[in-house]
Amino acid sequence: KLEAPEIAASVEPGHFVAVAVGGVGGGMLLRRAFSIHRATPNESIEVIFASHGQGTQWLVQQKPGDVIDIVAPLGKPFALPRQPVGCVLVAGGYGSAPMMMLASELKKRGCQVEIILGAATESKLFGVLESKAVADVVTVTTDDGSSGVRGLVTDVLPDAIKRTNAKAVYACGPMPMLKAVASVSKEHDAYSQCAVEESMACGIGVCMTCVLPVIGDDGVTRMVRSCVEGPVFRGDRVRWDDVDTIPSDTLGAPVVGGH
Amino acid sequence: KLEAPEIAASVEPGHFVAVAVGGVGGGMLLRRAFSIHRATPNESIEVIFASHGQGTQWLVQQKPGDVIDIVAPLGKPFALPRQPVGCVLVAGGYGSAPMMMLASELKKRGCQVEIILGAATESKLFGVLESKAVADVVTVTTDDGSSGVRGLVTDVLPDAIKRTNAKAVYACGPMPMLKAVASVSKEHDAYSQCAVEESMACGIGVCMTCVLPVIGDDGVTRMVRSCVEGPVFRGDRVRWDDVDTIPSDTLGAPVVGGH
Amino acid sequence: MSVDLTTSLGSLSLSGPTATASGCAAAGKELAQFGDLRTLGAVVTKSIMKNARSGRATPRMAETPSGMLNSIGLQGPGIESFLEKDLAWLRENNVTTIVSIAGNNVDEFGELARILKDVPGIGGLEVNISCPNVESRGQVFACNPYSAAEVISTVRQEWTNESPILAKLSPDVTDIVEIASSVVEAGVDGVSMINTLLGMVIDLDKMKPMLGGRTGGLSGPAIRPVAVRAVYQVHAAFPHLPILGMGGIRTGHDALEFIAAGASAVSIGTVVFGDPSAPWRIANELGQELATRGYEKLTDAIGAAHV
Amino acid sequence: MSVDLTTSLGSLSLSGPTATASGCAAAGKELAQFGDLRTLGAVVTKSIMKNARSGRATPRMAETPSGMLNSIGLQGPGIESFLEKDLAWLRENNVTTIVSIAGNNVDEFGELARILKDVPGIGGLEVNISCPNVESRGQVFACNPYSAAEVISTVRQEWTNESPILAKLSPDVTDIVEIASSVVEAGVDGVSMINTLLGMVIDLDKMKPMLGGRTGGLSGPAIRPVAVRAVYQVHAAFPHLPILGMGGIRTGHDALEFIAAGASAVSIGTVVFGDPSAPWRIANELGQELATRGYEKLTDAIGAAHV
Ligand SMILES: Cc1cc2nc3c(=O)[nH]c(=O)nc-3n(C[C@H](O)[C@H](O)[C@H](O)COP(=O)(O)OP(=O)(O)OC[C@H]3O[C@@H](n4cnc5c(N)ncnc54)[C@H](O)[C@@H]3O)c2cc1C
Ligand SMILES: Cc1cc2nc3c(=O)[nH]c(=O)nc-3n(C[C@H](O)[C@H](O)[C@H](O)COP(=O)(O)OP(=O)(O)OC[C@H]3O[C@@H](n4cnc5c(N)ncnc54)[C@H](O)[C@@H]3O)c2cc1C
Ligand SMILES: Cc1cc2nc3c(=O)[nH]c(=O)nc-3n(C[C@H](O)[C@H](O)[C@H](O)COP(=O)(O)O)c2cc1C
Ligand SMILES: Cc1cc2nc3c(=O)[nH]c(=O)nc-3n(C[C@H](O)[C@H](O)[C@H](O)COP(=O)(O)O)c2cc1C
Ligand code: FES
Ligand code: FES
Repeated sequence: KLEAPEIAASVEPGHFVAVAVGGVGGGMLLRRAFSIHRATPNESIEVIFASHGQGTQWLVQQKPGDVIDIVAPLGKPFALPRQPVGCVLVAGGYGSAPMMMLASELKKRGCQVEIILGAATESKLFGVLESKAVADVVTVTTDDGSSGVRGLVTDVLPDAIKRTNAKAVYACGPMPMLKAVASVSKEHDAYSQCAVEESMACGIGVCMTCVLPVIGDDGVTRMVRSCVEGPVFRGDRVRWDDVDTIPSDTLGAPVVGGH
Repeated sequence: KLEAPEIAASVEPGHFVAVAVGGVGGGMLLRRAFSIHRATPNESIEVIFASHGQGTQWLVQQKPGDVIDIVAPLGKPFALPRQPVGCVLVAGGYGSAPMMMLASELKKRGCQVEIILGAATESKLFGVLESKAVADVVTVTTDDGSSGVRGLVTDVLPDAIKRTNAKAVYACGPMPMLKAVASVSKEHDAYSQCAVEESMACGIGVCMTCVLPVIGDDGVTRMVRSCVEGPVFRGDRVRWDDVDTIPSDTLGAPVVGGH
Repeated sequence: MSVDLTTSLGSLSLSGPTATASGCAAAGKELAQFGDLRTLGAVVTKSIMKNARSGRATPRMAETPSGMLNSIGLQGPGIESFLEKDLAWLRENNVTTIVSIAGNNVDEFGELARILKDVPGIGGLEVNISCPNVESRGQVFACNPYSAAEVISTVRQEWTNESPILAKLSPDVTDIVEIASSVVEAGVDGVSMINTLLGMVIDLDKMKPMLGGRTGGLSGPAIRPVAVRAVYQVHAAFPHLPILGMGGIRTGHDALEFIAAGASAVSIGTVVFGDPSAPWRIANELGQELATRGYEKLTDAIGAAHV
Repeated sequence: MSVDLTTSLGSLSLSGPTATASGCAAAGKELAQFGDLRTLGAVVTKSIMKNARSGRATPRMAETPSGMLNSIGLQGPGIESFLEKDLAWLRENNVTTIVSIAGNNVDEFGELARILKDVPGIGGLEVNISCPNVESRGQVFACNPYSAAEVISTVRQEWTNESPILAKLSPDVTDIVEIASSVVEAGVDGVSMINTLLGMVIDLDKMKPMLGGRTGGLSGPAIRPVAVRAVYQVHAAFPHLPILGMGGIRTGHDALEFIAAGASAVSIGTVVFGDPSAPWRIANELGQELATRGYEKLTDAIGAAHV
């Protein structure tokens, strides 16, 4: 929970925050990106994070009251429907972080909202109770069946889409999940909005590290920056199978050296 | 104040401690050296330090209860006289750190002990009260006269030596002070023991960064490691004027490249 | 007493001592929200090539101790789009702009110079010769005195206006003074140094190099001592050659090290990723560092650590 | 399941994967209080020269971001005293010892090899060619393929016993594979890499280079990506050439990066200054890193990041 009055006011679901780690003179130069979980205007913003490597381990050690250096809000938030249509929100692991804010935003607009939370196992699930508070229906899946339905979020997604006659599916989580959600949504003629997670050096659009192949309105594939043109992308526009490659038909491919 | 039961037991006056700074994954690789101020066997050791650069600034920020990684005791301590002779202890700034321990050690042996504490200004004086508790006489000097006698420690040293008919003078502080103390002592036929402060990479004798020109028993000048063969040296053996140079008559001089 | 921080790179005068580093500020626009670009010495744009270029596959970066590795692969829109969109924006906003160019072969550098020479709003050219020469088995131009000189003399011939040509040097050479002298002979107006060091990080879970491009360029404070050394050596050899210094500058203190080593101005690169306002902050800190040391003008401190 | 961490450098078999780095452990004695030297792969001694040598003026070090700069200047007692005191002690204590030698010219290297070849208790020779050749304007042997080869072939001729000769390579070159191949042709048994990078820190209060030697060698985690890249390149070019890898190794994870890049064993240098028990700790951590990845023998992981 980070106190940041000015910033909180302007946060929308899908925005992320870039957090400096390691302290001054520390060996870590780059900020860590986290989806904004909750923003209380004129007060604070909250994130949910998993202790992963050096930076998040440092964050875990910080005590309440310690000052944290952040840049936010960053990125393009989720696009919201104009009509009060049915929506399904799909989250994998800490991918649930932005979903509660999104859900209540959608409810405000009169949308019917279902949330699907998936994880490898129960301990990796985040925000189940919170979800139940905001969504009409919440379905939980775990790979090992330790909680909810045994299986993947995409196993239960089709029914959810049908139940809500969803026009929009929102997803945040690991790439394979996003890919699956995007295709399932397409099959059911629902727009999908996927928040991707590419490693980022700057988070503000100046370094070009966070790119992935995305098809533009002109049908041309470009390596697009997920920090400023994302992290939320239309699921039908991302070339999921080609992530971490340069598709040969990408503008400016093939590559020749240089850095 | 550092809790270090095992270490404290074996500490002698003049020993130093090497403290890791910046935390794991931090950008600072090298330990910081501090004279051991007080050692309470089976309990703790204490140091006095001035906030100087990045490392000491980090140390200042540590809270009671935080775990600090140290290596100690290191270095050669002050050599103590066998007879109960008169002794004068001269300290500049935080150079007073090891002096109280030394003073009480000397008192135990029945020596008469005078302490001279000098600094640029009052705020840079350390341990005046503590000194008065252990020493027979304490004289304070400051360059600006803000406390005690206006002037340098060496202005009052001769009288102190005469008063105590001192056979041994112990000094800890900046190089110029050590140099002056060494020569004054020599004029008054007193042995001087000077604790030098050379920047150290390893503190354990393996890297050769902490050297200064010292004359050996064989009359030959060598570049000697102050971390293991010091930090305490006989004042009449250090070539004070040649510190930070390689005197041409040093064993192995002159230098040709390489690192 | 406030210090005069104006400086110059050959015929280009700079209103401030700090510039962005090529590839670390795109074409400036994204940084505008963090400060007034007109108060910077210059914006040095991401190296632009003749044609659009997709760059290398991801992952493109790895964090390293006090540094980072990148293998962007010169992703960019190509010169035409750059002129229409990026340079136009910079010109409209009166930003002092140094355009960085890169080519796959000597001719491409020449073409780019020809295209750019009559374009208004260009304060100077930074020729990024620290990229592979496709026509000599991908050897980096800047790693060979002859190729380096060839590129510069070709650009020199095309470049018919008096704004300075800077050669961007690579530290991955046995003798950087040799490279510097070859570009000086080829008629360069100044040098930018240093570019990144070739490095690699291995992903031990995938058991292969972490970056899509396998190797990448090491930047950040980790390489600062190498950069300061390089600037010092080149300034010692060519005391009158303007140097735009860079490599791990994080504070005004760091910046002054480069100035004292012989740089006339500095570029801030990797540190911008962690602190987007760094170019402005560092300029202020540099002013304070100079003031506490009794300098009235930054230019008096250039090369001060020599003698 | 405990992993087999034994390895070898040519004909020299090592009981552990970690060695000390030359100049970072003196002649081992001082480290003995922090662990059993016999359990280390080897102690690589501080480069010894023919005659006693005072080294450079102080200050000899400067801390840098995630690294340090040193200009010790090869201070040492000379070969005679080294044999009597240091090597004798190592032999008595049954420590696997790799003796590092350095010379001011080619002949001195040859002399040292001749003196050492019949001395018992030497597991191998590390030839530190990363030092200046007094007879060619102080150019570092390792920065010139011909001088590098000249030193190695001279040592090779003198070295009439089968323990391995390792050439210590400098990263301050345009093409480290070129240097590696020149020493391979000269008959080296393996290479140690990397030595320090030439760097400088400026003391802004004295307004001159901080180190007595002006420039110094950059070491520590800051340079690790450069070292891993160099090891990877040389292993790719010479898959069967034994490599003793080093450069900023702080953890078992770091060590495994070097092994995966192609090193058969690693040396721990600068990190020892902050953690004297590092050579032992890192060996343990390396065992765990290998175990979690399903390796039974360290030797199976050598070069694993290639392909
Ligand atoms: C837009 C966005 C939103 C995110 N939201 C969350 C969230 O809400 N909760 C959460 O726990 N994590 C989130 N992540 C992932 C989070 O950024 C990484 O877990 C974190 O950076 C790991 O840092 P580290 O120092 O612990 O790991 P290290 O391995 O030490 O990091 C080394 C470098 O790699 C980068 N990196 C490592 N893992 C990732 C990753 N998975 N994604 C991106 N960069 C990575 C780091 O930023 C750093 O630059 C998000 C990432 C992005 C891009
Ligand atoms: C034997 C010995 C005893 C000491 N006792 C004390 C003491 O009791 N109280 C105290 O306040 N200080 C003492 N010092 C000095 C203390 O070690 C330095 O003040 C401290 O290292 C500064 O670290 P920093 O990170 O703040 O400065 P930085 O400038 O960030 O340090 C950078 C590097 O330079 C070295 N360095 C910087 N200044 C000094 C210095 N004056 N002496 C040696 N190395 C230096 C540091 O160790 C570090 O490796 C002692 C030094 C030595 C060698
Ligand atoms: C992500 C990234 C991209 C870069 N792209 C370029 C480039 O396109 N052209 C160029 O000349 N240098 C490029 N550089 C090198 C920087 O301009 C700079 O020379 C180098 O990073 C050292 O400075 P620093 O340590 O302050 O980053 C790039 C550096 C980084 C980190
Ligand atoms: C203080 C110091 C002294 C060194 N002395 C030598 C030496 O005498 N001979 C040598 O071959 N390398 C020497 N080196 C280089 C190291 O052996 C090693 O190659 C380099 O420091 C990189 O490893 P590291 O980052 O683990 O220290 C020295 C390094 C340091 C820091
Ligand atoms: S992270 Fe730098 S451009 Fe996206
Ligand atoms: S500090 Fe390393 S030898 Fe003294």
